[in-house]
Amino acid sequence: MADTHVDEPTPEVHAPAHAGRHPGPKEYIRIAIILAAITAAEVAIYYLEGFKEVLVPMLFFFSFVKFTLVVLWFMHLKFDSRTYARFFVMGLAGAITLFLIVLLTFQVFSS
Amino acid sequence: MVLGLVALAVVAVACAPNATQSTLEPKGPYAQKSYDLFVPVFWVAVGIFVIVEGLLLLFVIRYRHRKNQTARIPAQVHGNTRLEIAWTILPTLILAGVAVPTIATIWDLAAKPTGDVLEVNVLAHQWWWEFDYPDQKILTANELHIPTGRPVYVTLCAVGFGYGTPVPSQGGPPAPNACQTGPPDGQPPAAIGAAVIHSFWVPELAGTQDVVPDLTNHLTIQADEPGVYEGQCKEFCGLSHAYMKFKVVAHTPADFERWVAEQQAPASPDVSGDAAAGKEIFLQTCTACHAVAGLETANGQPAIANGGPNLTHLMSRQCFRGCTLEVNDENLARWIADPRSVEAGSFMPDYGLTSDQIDQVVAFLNTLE
Amino acid sequence: MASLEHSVAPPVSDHAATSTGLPSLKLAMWLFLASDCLLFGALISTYVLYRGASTTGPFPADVFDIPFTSVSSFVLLASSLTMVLALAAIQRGDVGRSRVWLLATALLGMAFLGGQVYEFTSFVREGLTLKTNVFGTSFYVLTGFHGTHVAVGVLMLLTLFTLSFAGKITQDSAMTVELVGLYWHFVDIVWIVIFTVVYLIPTGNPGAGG
Amino acid sequence: MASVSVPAERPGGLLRRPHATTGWWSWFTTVDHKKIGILYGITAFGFFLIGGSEALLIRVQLARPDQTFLEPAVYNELFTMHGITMVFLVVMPLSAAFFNYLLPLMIGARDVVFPRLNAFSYWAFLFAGLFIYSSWFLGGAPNGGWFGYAPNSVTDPSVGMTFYAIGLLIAGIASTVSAVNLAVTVLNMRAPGMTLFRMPVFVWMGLVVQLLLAFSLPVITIGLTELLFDRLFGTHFFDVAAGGSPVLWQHLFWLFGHPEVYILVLPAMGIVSEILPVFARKPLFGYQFIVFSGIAIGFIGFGVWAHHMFAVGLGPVANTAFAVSTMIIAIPTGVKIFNWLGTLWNGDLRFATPMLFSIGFIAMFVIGGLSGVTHAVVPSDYQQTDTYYIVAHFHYVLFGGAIFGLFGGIYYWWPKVFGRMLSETWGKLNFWLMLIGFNMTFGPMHILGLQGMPRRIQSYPASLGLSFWNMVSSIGAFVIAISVLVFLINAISSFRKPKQMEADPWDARTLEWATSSPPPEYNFEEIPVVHSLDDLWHRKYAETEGGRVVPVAAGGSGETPSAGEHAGGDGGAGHGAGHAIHMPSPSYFPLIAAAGFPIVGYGLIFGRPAIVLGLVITLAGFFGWAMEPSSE
Repeated sequence: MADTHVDEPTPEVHAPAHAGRHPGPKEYIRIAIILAAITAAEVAIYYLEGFKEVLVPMLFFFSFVKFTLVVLWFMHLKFDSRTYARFFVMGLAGAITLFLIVLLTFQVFSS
Repeated sequence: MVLGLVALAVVAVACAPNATQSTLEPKGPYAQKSYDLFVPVFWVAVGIFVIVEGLLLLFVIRYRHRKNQTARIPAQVHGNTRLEIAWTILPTLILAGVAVPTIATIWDLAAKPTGDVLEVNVLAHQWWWEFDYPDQKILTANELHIPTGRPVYVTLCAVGFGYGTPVPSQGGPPAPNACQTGPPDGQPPAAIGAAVIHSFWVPELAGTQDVVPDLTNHLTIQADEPGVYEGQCKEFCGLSHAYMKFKVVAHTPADFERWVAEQQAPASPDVSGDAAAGKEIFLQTCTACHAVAGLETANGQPAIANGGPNLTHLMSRQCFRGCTLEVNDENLARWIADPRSVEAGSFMPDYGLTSDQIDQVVAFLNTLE
Repeated sequence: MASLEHSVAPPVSDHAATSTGLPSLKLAMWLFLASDCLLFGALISTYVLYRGASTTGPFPADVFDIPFTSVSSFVLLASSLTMVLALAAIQRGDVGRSRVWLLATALLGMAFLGGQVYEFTSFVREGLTLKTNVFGTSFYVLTGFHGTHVAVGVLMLLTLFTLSFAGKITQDSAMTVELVGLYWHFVDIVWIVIFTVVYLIPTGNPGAGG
Repeated sequence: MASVSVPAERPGGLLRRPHATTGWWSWFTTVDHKKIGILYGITAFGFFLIGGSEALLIRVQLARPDQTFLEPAVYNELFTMHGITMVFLVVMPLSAAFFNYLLPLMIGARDVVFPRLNAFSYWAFLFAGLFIYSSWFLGGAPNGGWFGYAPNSVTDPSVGMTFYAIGLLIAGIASTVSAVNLAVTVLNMRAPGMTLFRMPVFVWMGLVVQLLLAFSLPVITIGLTELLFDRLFGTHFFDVAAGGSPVLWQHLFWLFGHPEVYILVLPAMGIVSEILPVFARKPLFGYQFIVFSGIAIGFIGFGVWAHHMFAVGLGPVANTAFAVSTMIIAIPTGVKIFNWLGTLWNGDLRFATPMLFSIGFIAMFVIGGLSGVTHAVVPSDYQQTDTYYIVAHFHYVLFGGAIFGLFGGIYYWWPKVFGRMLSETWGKLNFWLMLIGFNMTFGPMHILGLQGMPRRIQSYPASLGLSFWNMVSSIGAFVIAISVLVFLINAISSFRKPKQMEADPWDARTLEWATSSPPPEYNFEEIPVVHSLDDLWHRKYAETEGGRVVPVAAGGSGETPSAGEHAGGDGGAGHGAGHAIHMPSPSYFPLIAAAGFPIVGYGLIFGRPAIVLGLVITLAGFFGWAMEPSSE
């Protein structure tokens, strides 16, 4: 488990609570515009005939990008201590792995 | 002391005189495969047990603080990396040795047997077993008859109360190898009733296989010698789970053919005396759930099994009520008089028959040979 | 209900040093969100298992109104933006602007919830209820759980908004806003997954898995 | 840190703030981790007596074949409640009792990080237990097994399984909150110098268990919610006719259920890892390896759940994969056992009662572990699954393992908690009776299972030939009961002795023994500064150049350097003899907030108004809580 690698500052030297840079409003707005654009694209390829073959992988890709942007920028994981990220990734990766295995045993993806 | 207990246990298992449902006495090749894995793994476990508990005992005795001994502070040893590596790798090797035959046997047991195979559909009800022989067109309950020396490939289906098992003579059985998990076309979901999970287990013939409502499971059993083998539902299935047993009766191939012929015959329509009166009562009440091949209701309709066991050859069976009661007049009368006092939560209704009527029904049942 | 407990964490500013150097409340919030991943993981996989397993209609394709839900998705994404803007404002000490953005976030959240209520009622009118089939069962419970999370978030946002008038939200309490923000964005990312998995990815034939 | 904040005189709000930290009423408002730990312990022990009585009734029924002492309906309720009680209301909260009491002391903290949240967890747990038990009087107890397999748990007409689902949901909220609280406590509240690898193994196991809880409970929360919706609102999650899947329930249950096994047994492993070195007078052998194997067990523990489902029909691929993962988890478990043996090797072993229980733990756990490996041999498991062989196996793990370890812990820390020793005479009697009774009860179950006795059967016919060992097992159960009685006598009579216990009666190694017995409300007058693993030991003993260990002259280098001398001290609380330490004030609100949950639960079963009432109470509790400063 990743928590064993929690950064261990010597007790005398405490890292400040808000290490790192927080992006400003302009950057937030830029991210939001990207998110909106991706969402528009998602809906668009849903309706466009030409994307039938690659629809599902593309939707997953877009979803993944949106997810990552929100987590890294709006939730500041890109700028905050890695410890938070380790916790979150533990939960997220755990959830994805475990439930993919569960669904595999039901052969959900074979049809 | 612990060692003594385990030694005692081993001895006791070895000479258990009268366990009739034991996993330790395989009577067919499929049970033998499980047993052949269990025994070596058991002895490996015993070996590790003896080493570990032996070391524990040795240290406890050797390094105990003696009464008159002066206080001693032992060397402060923090560990030993080489030892750590050794006791990580050694168990890994042992387990790898166990894993190989385990995996081979998993796949072996999962394969469908080929060649001359008898197929039987097993329908698990709360709380009794129904056995449907699609090729022989036989429907029976609580006793699974099989020929010796021939693999029997069972298809396991869990069904709920109200599930009408088609009688072979009228439209055929459910297709083999697939359980009917949804309602028949055009019928409401309630038509298959509320099935629960059971588990089909004849320890002397094979390991268990769960009977799950949304799955069609299979299991192969085989008996080498003629005899009666005890079976029981192993997965908790509600109020009377403890009373959901069955018997597997293994015949020589010739005897099995004879049994098949007997079971295929319809019941004799001609009865007289008490039995005739009992037949009338049976047609008015019991046929709501129970079928008897060859018997027609007043309006000329055949009696269809609709939740209860097919009784066509009841008298050829040794037991009923999940094979926990012997088939005899006294038990049948008690059962008909008040099913729920005999079986907690029974789905069989009490029709409030008088004791004379019950005797007549029992007389009729006695004609179903 | 499981989402309520974090809202009760005392809004103390976490100036005292900790062993990891990280504020305890924020660490707790991230651990809680990690735990919540498995909650939604279980719900979403239930939905994936059941989306095509119904024995009777209506099926997903019969009821989904993608343009409408897309608008809902935009609304929720926009609320994430207003949330970070509220946080940025309070970190600068601009209580007034932060208050406005908090209110905007809450209103967008309520708009999303309103959309969900509208969606649910129109689905019910089309014959899809919680009891109709396994699609209805798993769809309502998944989106309902998410909606409950949104509702709890709106409650927290409105509480912050109200407290700001009592002078209780200052630059020192930026941590409180940040925590609510983390929760809010989490609800947003869950919706990003739901929008894709539940609404956009087409279902196979009714009755066939997947 | 929430536990130390600026004192401010405030007028009371809706309710006047409670101030008393003594007297019976203070137990209802306390936020002190030590009092909450004691509350957890007493409550769990109460449930232990109830769950044990249920087991005795079961054993009476099974003592002889064809008995009718208990009818099936009651029998099913009893074995279900026995399982739920022992897992959720005994071993989990008893472990929580130790974690609550000891984690802050062992890491040199004054309290957990969120003291009121801690109180809330306790009350929610207590109400969950009382809620489930109230079902006996309100229409019937849960009767579908602790595993509650659908669809039987859905279709059963009695109200019991609804109580099960709601009660466990409430207990789940309590445990999730507590898990986050304690995990953050361990990560963030450590005394200066207490790096992760200077933490006692018990603290490590505490951290691993909290993470296991945090990641496994949400899964069962969804499972229980789906079960509850099927029962109450007519949904079709587990309804086969509508396309639902009972197997999904099994996945959701065991995805939680297997990590749960480690949630139950890792605390005991931690306790044993503390006790062995003290009574062997040498450090734990292979500290890092024990820690890493504990983490590995926790991690792999998430990947083995389907070994509970080998007979379900998942297919040979799944069965192969889970057989292998199950075998792998035996490796770190073995590493722990060998390291404990290494700790005993060349020690100066003193067999006080805690040590006896710890050695008993190792001896019994080895048996449970080995029988566990036989389950991984899938074809062999086809025979053993759902038989008494399994019952034997998990009792060797959870009773021979967890309960033995926890009893060891009770004897070991009793003087710390209550300032009085438990009697060694009674203690040894307690141990030997329990060891004998335990092996008499559960040893024969291996044989019974192999001879074909399925689990959860209310009766068995004499013709199966199972009568002899069942009788032995039933007699053994009463021997265990006597041993528990001996413990009760021991516990009660200890309170008749005067309270005069030195801080460190066992010559121990960890920080909780550095403060008085019982510890003051603020734990440490001055926050200790930690220089090594087993810090207390190193304050008492030094190693000469020849490698000989000699006691440090009394009061020598054993003076506690205070954190106040360091920049990163505990908010200026380091100086002075307690009077300058601000502890969090007691509060009503955790109790009030938790009290709403069971009322909502009753509302779901008996009528809507109670739902509203419960929600209002809970929300009011949270609101008052949020408005209340943590200390004043």
